[in-house]
Amino acid sequence: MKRRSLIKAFTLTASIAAMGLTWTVQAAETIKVGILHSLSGTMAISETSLKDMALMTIDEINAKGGVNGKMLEAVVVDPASNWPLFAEKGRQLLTQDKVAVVFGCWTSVSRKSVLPVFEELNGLLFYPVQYEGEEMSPNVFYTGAAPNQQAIPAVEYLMSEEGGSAKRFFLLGTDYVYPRTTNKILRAFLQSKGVADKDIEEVYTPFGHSDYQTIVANIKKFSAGGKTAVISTVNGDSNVPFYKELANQGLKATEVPVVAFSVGEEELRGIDTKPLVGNLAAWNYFQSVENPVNAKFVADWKAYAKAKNLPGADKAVTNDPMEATYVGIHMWAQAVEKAKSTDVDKVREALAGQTFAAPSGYTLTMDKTNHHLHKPVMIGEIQSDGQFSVVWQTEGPIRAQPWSPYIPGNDKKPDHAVKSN
Amino acid sequence: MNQPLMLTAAQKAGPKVTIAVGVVILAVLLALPLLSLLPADSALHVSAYTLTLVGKILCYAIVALALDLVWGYAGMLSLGHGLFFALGGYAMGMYLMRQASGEGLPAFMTFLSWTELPWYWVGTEHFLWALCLVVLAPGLLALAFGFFAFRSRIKGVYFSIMTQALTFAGMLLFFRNETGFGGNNGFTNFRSILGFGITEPGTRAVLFLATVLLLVASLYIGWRLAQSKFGRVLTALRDAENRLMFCGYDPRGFKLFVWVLSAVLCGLAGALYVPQVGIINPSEMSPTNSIEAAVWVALGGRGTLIGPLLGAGVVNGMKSWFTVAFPEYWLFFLGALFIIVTLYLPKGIIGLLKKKGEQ
Amino acid sequence: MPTALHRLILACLLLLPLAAHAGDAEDFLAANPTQQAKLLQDWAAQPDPARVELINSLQQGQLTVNGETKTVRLNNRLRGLINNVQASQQLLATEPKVRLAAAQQLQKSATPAQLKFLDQQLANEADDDVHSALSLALANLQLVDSDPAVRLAAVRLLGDTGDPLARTRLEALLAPGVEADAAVHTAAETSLAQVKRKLLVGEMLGQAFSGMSLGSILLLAALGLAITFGLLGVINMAHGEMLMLGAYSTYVVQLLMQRYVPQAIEFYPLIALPVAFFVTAGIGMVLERTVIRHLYGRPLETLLATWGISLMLIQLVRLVFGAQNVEVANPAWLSGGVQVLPNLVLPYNRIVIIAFALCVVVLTWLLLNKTRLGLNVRAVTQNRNMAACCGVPTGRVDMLAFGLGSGIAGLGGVALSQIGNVGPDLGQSYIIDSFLVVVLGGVGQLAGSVMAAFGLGIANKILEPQIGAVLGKILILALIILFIQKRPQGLFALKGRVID
Amino acid sequence: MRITPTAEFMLEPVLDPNKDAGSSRDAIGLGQAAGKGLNTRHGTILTLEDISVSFDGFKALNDLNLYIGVGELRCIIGPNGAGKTTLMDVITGKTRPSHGKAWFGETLDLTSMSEVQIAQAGIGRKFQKPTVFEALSVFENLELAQKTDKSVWASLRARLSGEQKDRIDEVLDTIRLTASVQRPAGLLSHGQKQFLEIGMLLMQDPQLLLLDEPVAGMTDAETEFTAELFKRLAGKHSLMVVEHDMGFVGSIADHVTVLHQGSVLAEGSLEQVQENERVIEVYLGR
Repeated sequence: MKRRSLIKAFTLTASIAAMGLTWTVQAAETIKVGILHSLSGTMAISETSLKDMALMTIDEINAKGGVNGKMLEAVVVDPASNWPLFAEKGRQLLTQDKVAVVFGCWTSVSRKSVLPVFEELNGLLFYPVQYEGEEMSPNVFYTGAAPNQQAIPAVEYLMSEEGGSAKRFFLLGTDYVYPRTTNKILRAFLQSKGVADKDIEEVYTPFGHSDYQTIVANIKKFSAGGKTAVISTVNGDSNVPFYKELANQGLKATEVPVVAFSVGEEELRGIDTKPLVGNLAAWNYFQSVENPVNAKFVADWKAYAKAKNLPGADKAVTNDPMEATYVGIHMWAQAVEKAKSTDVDKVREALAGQTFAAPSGYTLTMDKTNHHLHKPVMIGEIQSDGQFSVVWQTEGPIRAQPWSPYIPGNDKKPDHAVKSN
Repeated sequence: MNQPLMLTAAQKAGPKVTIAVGVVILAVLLALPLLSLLPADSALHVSAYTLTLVGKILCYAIVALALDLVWGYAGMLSLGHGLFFALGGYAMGMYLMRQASGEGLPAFMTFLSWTELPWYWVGTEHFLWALCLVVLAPGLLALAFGFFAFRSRIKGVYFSIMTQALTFAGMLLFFRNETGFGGNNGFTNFRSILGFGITEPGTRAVLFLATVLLLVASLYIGWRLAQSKFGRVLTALRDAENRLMFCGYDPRGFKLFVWVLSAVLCGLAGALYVPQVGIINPSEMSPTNSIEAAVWVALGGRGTLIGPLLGAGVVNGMKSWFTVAFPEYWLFFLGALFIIVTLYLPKGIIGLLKKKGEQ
Repeated sequence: MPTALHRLILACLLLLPLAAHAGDAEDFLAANPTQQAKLLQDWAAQPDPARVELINSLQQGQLTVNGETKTVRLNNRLRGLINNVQASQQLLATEPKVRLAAAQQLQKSATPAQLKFLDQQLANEADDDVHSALSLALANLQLVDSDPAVRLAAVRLLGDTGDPLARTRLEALLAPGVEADAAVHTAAETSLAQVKRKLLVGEMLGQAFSGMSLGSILLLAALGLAITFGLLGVINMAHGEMLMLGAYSTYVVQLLMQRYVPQAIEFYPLIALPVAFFVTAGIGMVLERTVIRHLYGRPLETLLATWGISLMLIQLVRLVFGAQNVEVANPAWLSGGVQVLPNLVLPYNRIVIIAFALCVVVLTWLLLNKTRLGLNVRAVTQNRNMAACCGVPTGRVDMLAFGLGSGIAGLGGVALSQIGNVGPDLGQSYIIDSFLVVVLGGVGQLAGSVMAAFGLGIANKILEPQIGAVLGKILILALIILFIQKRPQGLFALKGRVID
Repeated sequence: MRITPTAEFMLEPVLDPNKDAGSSRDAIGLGQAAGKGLNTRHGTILTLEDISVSFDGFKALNDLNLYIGVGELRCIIGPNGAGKTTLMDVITGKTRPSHGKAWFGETLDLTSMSEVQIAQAGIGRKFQKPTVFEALSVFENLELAQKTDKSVWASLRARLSGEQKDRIDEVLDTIRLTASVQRPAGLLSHGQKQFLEIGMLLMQDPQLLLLDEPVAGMTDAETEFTAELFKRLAGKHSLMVVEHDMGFVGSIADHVTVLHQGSVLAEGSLEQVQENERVIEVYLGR
């Protein structure tokens, strides 16, 4: 009978102790940096490489002597693709491990989950993935694209003569907040360009949807009515069945091009790219971009993957969110140097207007007020080797509009970060 | 089979020790929120992180207990209890969202360009109505499902598969943005509850205390049920339903009662879970979560009241530790736990302890 | 061979003024994209046999200038135009098949600039099929002809097609204020009705086919479970992982064949079938002997234990192959589809999977009903003790039956790898559907499972266009729950005295 | 296992069982033969007419007619597969006949009642294989069977009155299980389980008892005792006993029905049916 109490007491203490134990042994003169990416569960596919990229960048900074003379020390936790766990682990990083900054999150829901924690404890989060906007927290820096840095230029391209002068648009997405918001913005944008409502079709599928027969048949039917483009915000796993069905039902990219906002090099790795060739993707960075910074970046990554023996290291690729992670960490380090402190308020101030020569070939600037990067937009065509060839790009970086002017009511939102509560 | 010898032995030695241990644990649980109110530099200070983590595990323990009532006592393995848990959580979340959005619509609705609240949101700004919903939503769903299921005598495996399909359907429904519950993002960014800031240490402490009280109340209800003739009818139902019918008992009513009770307890647990962890979204309804709850019960020992609590604590405690120490091996461990418990520990940890206590 | 001669003479006449242009490739390379498009449009209006080489290499994205091969950056617009030029060129080919394909391409892509050329070609076309295809291509352009008689003929011709494009064109013609001639207007209305009817037929057939296809996939996913759950009574939650392992076996076979016998890579799915069967059957038998055999008669316990097994298998695959999806490519004979109607293409992989599913059902039925093993399996599942007394080695039979169920799941995995992702989570997305199929069909009833799978597939596909994929699925789940109320034993239930 | 459309789902019992049970007790303590609310004007407690049941074309019962009088002790015999257990299933509502009438007393239509309603109306059944609640003690088994308000709410508040406890002790004594009163029923021997199940029937106090092979697995002494018990019950209760043990049948029955291939082959005293040509043919396989 006593054992029962022992076990119970043990579990209690063990669970409490476990929280504090992660990194108790540490050198005195380091700056702790939290990494909050899922290493297990459904999102591990995408997020694991961001964790590795963050570690590589930290190594790189440390090799150059660290920040303010202190080494960076990574604290890696695994929120296991479980949204409440993101908030729990975020709190752990900020209160137990007392990290100076956190790099992490992929899905919007995970960011929404940790946001109250960061605002409550005045933490600092760098979010590296393209997203739907509609948010501007003083405790978050967004290094991925806002909708106007990805979706709108892509549609403008499709409407141009060179892009095929599309007249009708099939907006296909997985049913969650990013596709919904993006499509809402696109619809308003298309309407402002004189596209009638009957020429815009909006369809959503559930997560993990794998049977695209009906939808492809509908696209075919829709495309008979005029030059059509499909704008896909279909989420990761569903892309393979979608593209396979497209190809097998005889819809070619020359007739109905598909432009995707969630398909990058990492997603193409390990899928049969034959059916996708010729289709498009819009990002702010492609691995195939040719410039010296990128050449070094890609080479470093490949070497790092090999050295650390990461799974699939022989086929290691870089992609947009990885570049955004890389840029984010460097910018933060520069800002800490400038502020001569890791104090969140000082770093935030120092980050405004910070610049960095990024692998995309442009010098990116952190906006003075809105916590987003100015980024260039590129349209890439999928090649059979899983890489993209850039067919179009903006002349220079464009400023993010997290509060899209195409969503009613946003004109009243301030153009600087304010806490949500 | 329970050995009479063992029963008497446990009866003789049991109460004192059990009560003593129980009182100690209860005292610790009651002390935790008070300690969390101490200044942060105090040696005895309990961090908000620890408090919410333990609070979360306590909510899970209530779910385990509720599941044990239907599985351990009445023999119906539900693989859909996550649905009731989530419904309770969503009902509470509706209130919290209304609190956060003030006079206007919750943010996700303006984003869908809705201009007015859907009918099922009416009244959710009142805490009392939200509390009613916490009970009614899972309760009525359980009543409707149970009514049909028990009427046509769906039991055993079929019942498990049907409940699994039910929670799966619920998950798909709540993932849809048009359903009006925030889709994949669910509800988050809560601000206040009854006018108190949700991040205030005081609010946290009170929520934690409420969870402890609910747990104690659930234990008391479970204990009273197990002691009553109702509890014996449930056991009879589990072992020989036909015999019971020919004795003149209508099993449907008994099943329905315990099923709805269990669902309501889950709903209440969910309602306390949401303000503590700060988010509710449809993944709580995924069939995986509900199956995991079955393992808490099986590991702890089904058909006992303490077992499920123990199981929920052990598995979740290990999860917190394993996912930090060896994230890659957590699933191996959990899988092995499933197999070992079913093969070698049919009575769970409690059974093991009893056996040891007897020797 | 007067026609061939005619064509040659005509071609020569036509192209005389252009023959001098040897520098087409240089022109193209020097031009900006807009000019390139213009060039291609000109070439399409006046095809030149001398450009065949040029166009062919352009399609590959390359151009040869002065013996030097250069890569041309193309975009989708240019590729479309190149295809159109290609079709124009091919109309001059001697092979009727090539001309037919070209004419069909031109039905979609011809531009008014090509009108004159097409007119000439039509006049000289001897082959009936090509002639009618070409006249259709022409009819599309003639809708805006100034002569009402020509327009009338074109409209009538379009009415005979079931082409979705014809519908759009006719609708455009019928828009108010476009067509002045009353006769043409009426004819257009009749033609439009005709086209719509044909399109509807195509749509219905398409829906039926996609329902069948989804049904066959559900069937393949559920068939193994119909044995492990239906006959042995094991709630095999690891069934989905057997599908996943089958798909991974396919991946490994593909990888090995790529490395060692690249010449036969086209047929890797055929090799993968037996491999997947024996791999999953073997794993299934090991599991049966080590874990499941202790749990017969305790179905809920098998549920928990097999769930544990499934977690471990998923994590094992993650560690071995990585969390990423792996690449399983369709071989050429499983890519593309057959065009049945203008608006109906049946993909080869789906056709093959439907046939394969039916084959597997027939084989399973034969195995269970016509062989000694099947007899033993049925005996053991009906009365274990009695069968043991009759000298049936129950342990061995259990093991073989479980192996059979797992093996069939492995076969299903090979098929699934040809239509979707192959990743560690593959099985998870099929497990609930599989159970519903087996329960709905009636446990232990092979025929029931077949009916249930196809029924669910078709119902799903009928509901999806009406209310969307999610609501459709929820509605079907609700209907199943209600159906089970009415018939707790499923579609095909054995009646009998209930034994307590 | 079809559901009749009229079967309603109820938390409360439809037919209020006799409240004044036990007011007129006899030696073993069963109530009067035909309880209140059951109309047995014509002296028959059970009327089966033209009952047919078929399973996938196989006719388990074929136009069967059977009448059991109030207070009668009827034995049903017949070779395997004659439809004896199916007959009991029909009476207790477990199997629905494809056609035919089944009346309990003059007013209760068994074909439209659920199993629970039938049990509450006063038909008790003992299964072929002894079925008791194995995880519960002997005492608790009897307590559950006791004739009382069996609704959910009542069970939540139930307390045993002194009278009820006495009643349980009485039956314990009758079935000779007083010594094992706290043992879990699962640990009883086969014969003891048989007696416990009979004891539960006694607690239930039905007007018609259906007993499926009650003496299987009993010692000779136990069988003898059972025969005595049944004879004492008859008269005040109606009994229908299915049995293979001809010795046992001979010792208790005054009236025997022989079933064959789903219908009644012969009826009468044991001697009469044993001399019946067709019965001999069926039993001896000539």
